[in-house]
Amino acid sequence: MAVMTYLEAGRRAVIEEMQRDTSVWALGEDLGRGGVFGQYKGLQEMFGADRIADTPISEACIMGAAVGAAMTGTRPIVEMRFSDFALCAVDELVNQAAKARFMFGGQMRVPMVVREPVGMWRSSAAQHSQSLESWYTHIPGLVVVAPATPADNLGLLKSAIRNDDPVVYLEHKNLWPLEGEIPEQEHLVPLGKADLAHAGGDVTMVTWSGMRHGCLRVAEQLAAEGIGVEVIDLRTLWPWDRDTVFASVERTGRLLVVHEAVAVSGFGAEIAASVAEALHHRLKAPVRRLGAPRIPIAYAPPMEDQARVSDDSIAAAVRGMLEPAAVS
Amino acid sequence: MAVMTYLEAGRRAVIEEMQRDTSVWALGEDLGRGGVFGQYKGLQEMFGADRIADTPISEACIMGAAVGAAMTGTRPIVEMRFSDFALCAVDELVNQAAKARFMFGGQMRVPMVVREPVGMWRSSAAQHSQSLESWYTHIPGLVVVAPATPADNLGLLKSAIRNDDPVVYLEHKNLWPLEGEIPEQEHLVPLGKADLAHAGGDVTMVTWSGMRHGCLRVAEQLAAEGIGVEVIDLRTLWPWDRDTVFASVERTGRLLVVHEAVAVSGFGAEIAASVAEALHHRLKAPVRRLGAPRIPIAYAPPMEDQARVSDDSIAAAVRGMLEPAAVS
Amino acid sequence: MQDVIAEGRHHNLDRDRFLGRLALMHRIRAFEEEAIAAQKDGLVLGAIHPSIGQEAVAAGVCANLEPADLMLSTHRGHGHTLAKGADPLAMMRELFGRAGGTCGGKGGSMHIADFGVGMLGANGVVGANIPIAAGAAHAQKLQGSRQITVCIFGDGAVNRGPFLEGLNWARVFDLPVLFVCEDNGFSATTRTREMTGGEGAAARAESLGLEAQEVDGNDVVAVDAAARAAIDAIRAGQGPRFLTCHTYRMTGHTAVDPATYRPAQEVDEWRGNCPIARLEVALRLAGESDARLSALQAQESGAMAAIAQAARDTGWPEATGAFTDVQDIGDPRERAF
Amino acid sequence: MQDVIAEGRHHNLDRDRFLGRLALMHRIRAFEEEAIAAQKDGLVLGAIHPSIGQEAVAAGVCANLEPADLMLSTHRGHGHTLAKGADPLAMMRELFGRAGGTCGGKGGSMHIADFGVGMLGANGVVGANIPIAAGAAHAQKLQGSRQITVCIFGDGAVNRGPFLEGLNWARVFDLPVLFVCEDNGFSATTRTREMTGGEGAAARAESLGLEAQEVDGNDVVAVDAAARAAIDAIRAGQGPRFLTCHTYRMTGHTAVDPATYRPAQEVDEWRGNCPIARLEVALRLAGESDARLSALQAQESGAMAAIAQAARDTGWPEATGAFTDVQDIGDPRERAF
Ligand SMILES: Cc1ncc(C[n+]2csc(CCOP(=O)(O)OP(=O)(O)O)c2C)c(N)n1
Ligand SMILES: Cc1ncc(C[n+]2csc(CCOP(=O)(O)OP(=O)(O)O)c2C)c(N)n1
Ligand SMILES: [Mg+2]
Ligand SMILES: [Mg+2]
Repeated sequence: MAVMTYLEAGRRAVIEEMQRDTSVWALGEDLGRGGVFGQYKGLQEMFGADRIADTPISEACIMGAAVGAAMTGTRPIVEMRFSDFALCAVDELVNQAAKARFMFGGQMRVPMVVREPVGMWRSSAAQHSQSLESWYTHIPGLVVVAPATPADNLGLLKSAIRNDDPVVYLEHKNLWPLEGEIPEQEHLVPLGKADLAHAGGDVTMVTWSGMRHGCLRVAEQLAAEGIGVEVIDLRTLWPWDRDTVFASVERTGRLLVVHEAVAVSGFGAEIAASVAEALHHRLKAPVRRLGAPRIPIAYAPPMEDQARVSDDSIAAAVRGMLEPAAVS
Repeated sequence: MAVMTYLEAGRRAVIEEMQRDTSVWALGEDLGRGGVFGQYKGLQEMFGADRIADTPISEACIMGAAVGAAMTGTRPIVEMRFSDFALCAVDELVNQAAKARFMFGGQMRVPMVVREPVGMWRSSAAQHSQSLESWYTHIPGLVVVAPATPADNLGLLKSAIRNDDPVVYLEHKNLWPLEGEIPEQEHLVPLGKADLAHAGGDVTMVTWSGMRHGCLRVAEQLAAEGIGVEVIDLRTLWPWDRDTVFASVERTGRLLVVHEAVAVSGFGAEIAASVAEALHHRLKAPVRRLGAPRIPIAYAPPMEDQARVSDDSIAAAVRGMLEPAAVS
Repeated sequence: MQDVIAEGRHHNLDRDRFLGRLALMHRIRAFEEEAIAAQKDGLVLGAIHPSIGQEAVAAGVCANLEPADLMLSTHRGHGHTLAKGADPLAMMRELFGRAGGTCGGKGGSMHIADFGVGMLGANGVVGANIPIAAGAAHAQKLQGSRQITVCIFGDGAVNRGPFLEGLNWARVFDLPVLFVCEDNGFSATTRTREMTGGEGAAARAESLGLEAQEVDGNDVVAVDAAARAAIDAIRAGQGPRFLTCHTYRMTGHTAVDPATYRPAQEVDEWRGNCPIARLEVALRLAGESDARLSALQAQESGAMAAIAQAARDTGWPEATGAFTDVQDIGDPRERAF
Repeated sequence: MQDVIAEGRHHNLDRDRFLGRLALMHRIRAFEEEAIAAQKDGLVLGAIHPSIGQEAVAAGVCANLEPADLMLSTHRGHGHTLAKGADPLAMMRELFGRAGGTCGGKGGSMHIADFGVGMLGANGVVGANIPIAAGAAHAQKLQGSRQITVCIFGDGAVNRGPFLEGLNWARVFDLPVLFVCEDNGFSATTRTREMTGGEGAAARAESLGLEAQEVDGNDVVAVDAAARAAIDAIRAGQGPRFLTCHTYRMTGHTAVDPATYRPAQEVDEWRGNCPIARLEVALRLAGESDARLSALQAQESGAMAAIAQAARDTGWPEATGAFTDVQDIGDPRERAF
C-alpha cells in the first residue's frame, strides 16, 4: 500500500492506461501545463503532445472530436475542466456520444471518458460548483461514475478508460488533496459495484462522491451512541448497485440517501423511489433524501453554506428516522 | 366555448400576449414562414419581422440573445423547434438564464419563455423525440411547464409569457392536431396548479403532457370495471402541485406516476420519492412509476413501440396495485 | 446553362470516369424518387430530405474517396451515402424501417451510417458532424493513417458555433479533412443569405486559416476536379481544405414540403440547370451516344425499382432490438423498478 | 516603447480627457493591487483574475460610453466594471463576499454586475457574454433606443462557437454593438496563437461582415481613438463593429498563478510597456507636471486603501439571502420533501 492523493491517483490511472494501450489519449485545455488542477502534470513530457493534447477553448469541439475519434479506433479521455463547462457540449455528449452506437445499429462503439470535476469548492459560486450527475443517469447510453477516494479514483478511472461505451466521470474538486491508501499493484474497481464503507444495522445510508466523507463521519459519531449506520458509497451511479442497496435496506428497514446535488430531481429521487417501490413492506420508516435546496450556489460563505448538506443535518435525519413513527 | 387545436391555442396565446404587451417578441428559425409546425403562421404579417424574428441556425445565440434581451426590458419567446436542439444551448439556459437573477443579486430578471416541442412523433428516431423535463426541474431558477390540452396550452402559455423568470415550456408534438374546447374570453391558467382530470377513489395517477390522454383512456376503461382512478395532470412540473397530489394520495392510498420520458431519473422519481417520504404510512400499496426504458428511441415501429408506455401497461400497473400486498 | 457546359474543357472529358459518375447520379436520383414515391405510399416512416438536383456534389466529391477514407453527412445524406458505396437495398430498408436496414432499422434516413464503407453517419443535428469529422481526422492523424475524412454539411450549418470550432480545430491540429459546404441557398424555409453575415462559408473558412474554393455545384466535372485537387493535397499532408459547392434542391426541404416560399420561376431556372442533364450534354459533346446514355439511366432506375420492391417485401426488425447496443453494462429495460 | 509614445500625436493630447483616463487607470490598478493583497490575507474568497497591465483597454473603451449604454465583461472584468462607473467599495465588498457587495455577495469577482451603471455582468463561462450582448443590443434596437452595447472578451473566446454565432447575429440584425477582443496573448496557461487558426479575431470578425480594427492595447490614446470612432459609427446606426486591443497581463491567469509558462524576459519587456507609465510619459510630454501626476496616483491609491479597509470592516450578508431571487414561484428551500 502506498499513500496517494485523489488527484495523484487519477493521474496514475491515466498513466497506467496510456502505457497499457497506445490508443488511449487525452484532450483538453491547458493539459500541456498539467491541467487546471495539475491532474495531467508531466504527462505531456511522458507521452508527447499528440497523446496529451492541448486544445482551444472549444468545449463543443473537444467533446465532438472525441466522439469522432472514439468511433474510429482511439480511446479519448476528455477533460472538461469544470462540469459546468460541459454544458457547452451537451449536444455532443447526449445527442451524439450517447446515442451513436444505438442509432447506427451497433456498427461501432464510442469508448470515451468524459472527466468533469464537480462540486462546491471554496466560493466558486454558481458557474463553477454544480453537480449534475442525475442528468447523466437519465440518458440511455451513458455510464456515470463518481469516485470518492483515492483508491477508487485509480481503480474506477482505469475501468472507465477500458469501458467500450461513453463514461461520464465525475471527480469532486474538493477531494483533490485527499490522501488514502492505494495498492501498489494494478488496481481495477469494477463499474457498477458499490462500496460498503461502514457497516451498521439500523439505517442504510446511500451516498457518493464528496458526501461519502460526511456520511462516514456521522456514522462513526452515531456508532458511539449505539446507532448503526450502514454507509454505501455507490461509486457508479449508472448502473447503480441495486443488489447491495436492497440487501442492506432489507436488513435495516430504513433508507437515507445523501448527496451534494440539488435534492429536487437529484439522483437520490431515483434511489428513494426504487426502494419505496420494491421494499415498501420492509420499511420501518419512510425513505428519506438529503441534498441541496433548489438554489444556485452563492459566493459568500453564509449563503454558500445553505447549499451544503451538513454533518448535523445528516445526523438529525438519521435520528429522525429512528423515532417511533407518527402515524396519523 | 370554441373548438381549437392545441397548436392553434398556442398560436392564440402568442397573439394575445403580443397584442397586450409590446415588449413581447418571438425569435427562432423559420418563424417568418410559420415555424416548423405552423405555430407562428401569419404572425410575421401581423406583428412584423422585428417582433417575429427569423434567426440563423444558431441555437446557442438564439437562447443567449434572449437572455440578454430579457435582462434589458423585453420579453422574448424562444422557439427551439425540437427540444433535442435545445441541447445546443444548455450553457445559455442553465448557466446564464437560470442563474442570472440570483448571481447578480436580484438586480434584474430574465423573463423569457423557451418553447421546446418534446416527445415521440412518428418515427422521428433518437434525435427528434426526447423528453428531458426532469433535467429542467433539477435546475434552480427555471419554471417548467408541460401542457396537455388546447385550453391549457392557451392558458399556460399566456401565464408563462407573463412570468418574470425563465420558463421552459414543453409542448408535445403529437398533440399539435388535438382539438378541444377553449373559452372565448381571456383564459389564463395559473402556473403551479394541477388539473384534476378524472376523479376516482382507488388509485392516484399523476401524469402530464402526452400521457394525460392515455391515462384518461385507462381511467375510463377501469371505471367501467368499478376501479376508481384519479388522474391528475400536473401541467406545471416546477413548481409541482404537491397539495393536490398529496390530498389525492391521502384519499386513495396509492400512487402511480406515468410519463413518456425515460423512467430512470425521470420526474416520476421525484414525485414517487416525495410521496413515499411524506405519506408512507398512508400508502396501501408501494408507489409506482411508469416511463420509458433506458433506451434511445428507435426509428422502426416495433422497436420504437418498446419506448412507449402503452394503455395496457398503465391498466396492468393499476390492477397490480390493487392486488393484495404480497408482504414477504 | 448549355453555354457553360459547352466549354472547351468538356470536350476532352474522361468519358469512362464520367460515365461512372453519371451512373452514380442516376442511382442517387432513382433512389430518392423511389423513396419519395414510397413515402406517399406510407412506406418511408420518418422525414426524408431529398437531394434531387444536388447529385453532382455527392458524385463529384465522394466518388473521389478511397473505400477506407471516411465521410460524414447530414440529414440530406442519401446521395453522399450511396456515393461512398453503401448498399442501396440496405438503405431503402432503413428508410422503410425494415430488417436488414443499414442501421437495422434503428436510425432511419436521418441517421444512416455504414461504417463498412467509411460512412460515419448522417446527423439529425445541423452542424454536429463537423466536430465529429474533425475527431475522425484527428484519429487518422494519431494512427499515422494515409486516409482522409470528408465532412459535408449545408449552408445553414455555417451559422452554428461548431462550424467555427471544428474548422479551427482542423487547422490547429493540421488534420486530413476536407470540409464541403453543400450550398443550396436554403436553411429549411429560410434563404440562408439573409441569415449570414459576410461573404459566407468560404470566407469564414479562410479566416480560420483553411484554403477554400468555390465551385458550381451542379457541374460534376468542376466539383470532381476541385474535390480531387483538395483530396490529393490533403492526402499529401497539406492539412485541411474547404470547398463550397453552389447548388439548389429541386424538392422542398422534406419530401412533403411544397416549398411555396420560393418563386416557381427560380425553381424552373434551376431545373434547367439539372446536374444530370448537364453531364449528359457534356458526354454527348464528348462523343457518347444517346443510346448508351439512356441505357445507363434505364439500368439504374430499373435496378432501383427492384430494390424498392425488395425493401417492401422485407419484414420488420425484431422488437427486442430496442434493447441491444445501448451500452454494455446496466439494464436498458429498466423502467423504474 | 518610449519611441511609440513620443509620436507627434501625443503632443496635442487632450490633457483633461487623459488626466481623467489616467486617474481611472490608477483606480483600476489600485483596486486590483488591494484585491491581490487582500486575497493573500484570505479576504478575497474566490478566484480573481487581475487585469494589471491591461488597464488601457478598460479606460480607452468603457470611458467612452454614456451611463445608459450597456457593457458586458468577462472573468477578468474589474477594470471594465470600474470604468463603466461601478462603485469600487461595493465591488470590493463583493470580492470579500460581504454585505453591500455589488451583487449582495452572491456573485463574487466572476459574476460582478451593476445594472445601475449599465454593467450587465462578468461571466464565468468564456465567450458566454457574446450572445447575451447581442441580445442586449437586439433589445436596444427593438426599443428604438439610441444607446449601444459593448461586449469585451478575451482572445481565448474567439475559439468558442458563440463567437461566430453572436457576431453573425449582430451583423444579420444590424445591431448597435461593439465587440472588443482584449487580446493578452494567453488563454489561461496556453498561448492562444497556437490554438487559433488563421489571422485571429479581427480576420474572423471581418469574415462575418463586421468592420474590424486592431490597436496597441497598451496605448490608451490609441484605444480611446479607435473605440470612440467605432462607438460614434455604431450610434449613428452603422451597425456592429469589432476592435482588437493587443495587450498583456502582468500577473498570472489568477492572482495565485505564478505563470511559470512564460519567460521572465517577455514579462519584463511588457512591464516596460505599462499602459499607465506610457500615458504618464505622454502627459508629461504634453506639459503635465510630475507633481500633478504623482498626486493623482497618490489620491487614487489612498482612496482605494480606504475602500479596502471599509470592505474589511463590513459584515457578512444574511444567510437567508441564499433563498431570495431564485424565482418567484416554487419553494427554493425545497430539499426533497
Ligand atoms: C441544431 C439544429 N437546428 C435546427 C435543426 C432543424 N433543421 C433541420 S435541417 C435544417 C436546415 C438546414 O439547412 P442546411 O444546413 O443548409 O442544409 P439543407 O437542408 O439545405 O441541406 C434545419 C434548420 C436541426 N436539425 N438542428
Ligand atoms: C467555456 C469555458 N471554458 C473554459 C473556461 C476556463 N477558463 C477560464 S478563463 C480561461 C482563459 C480565457 O482566456 P481569454 O478568453 O483570452 O481571457 P483572459 O483570461 O486572457 O482574459 C479559461 C480557459 C471557462 N471559464 N469557460
Ligand atoms: Mg441549405
Ligand atoms: Mg487572453
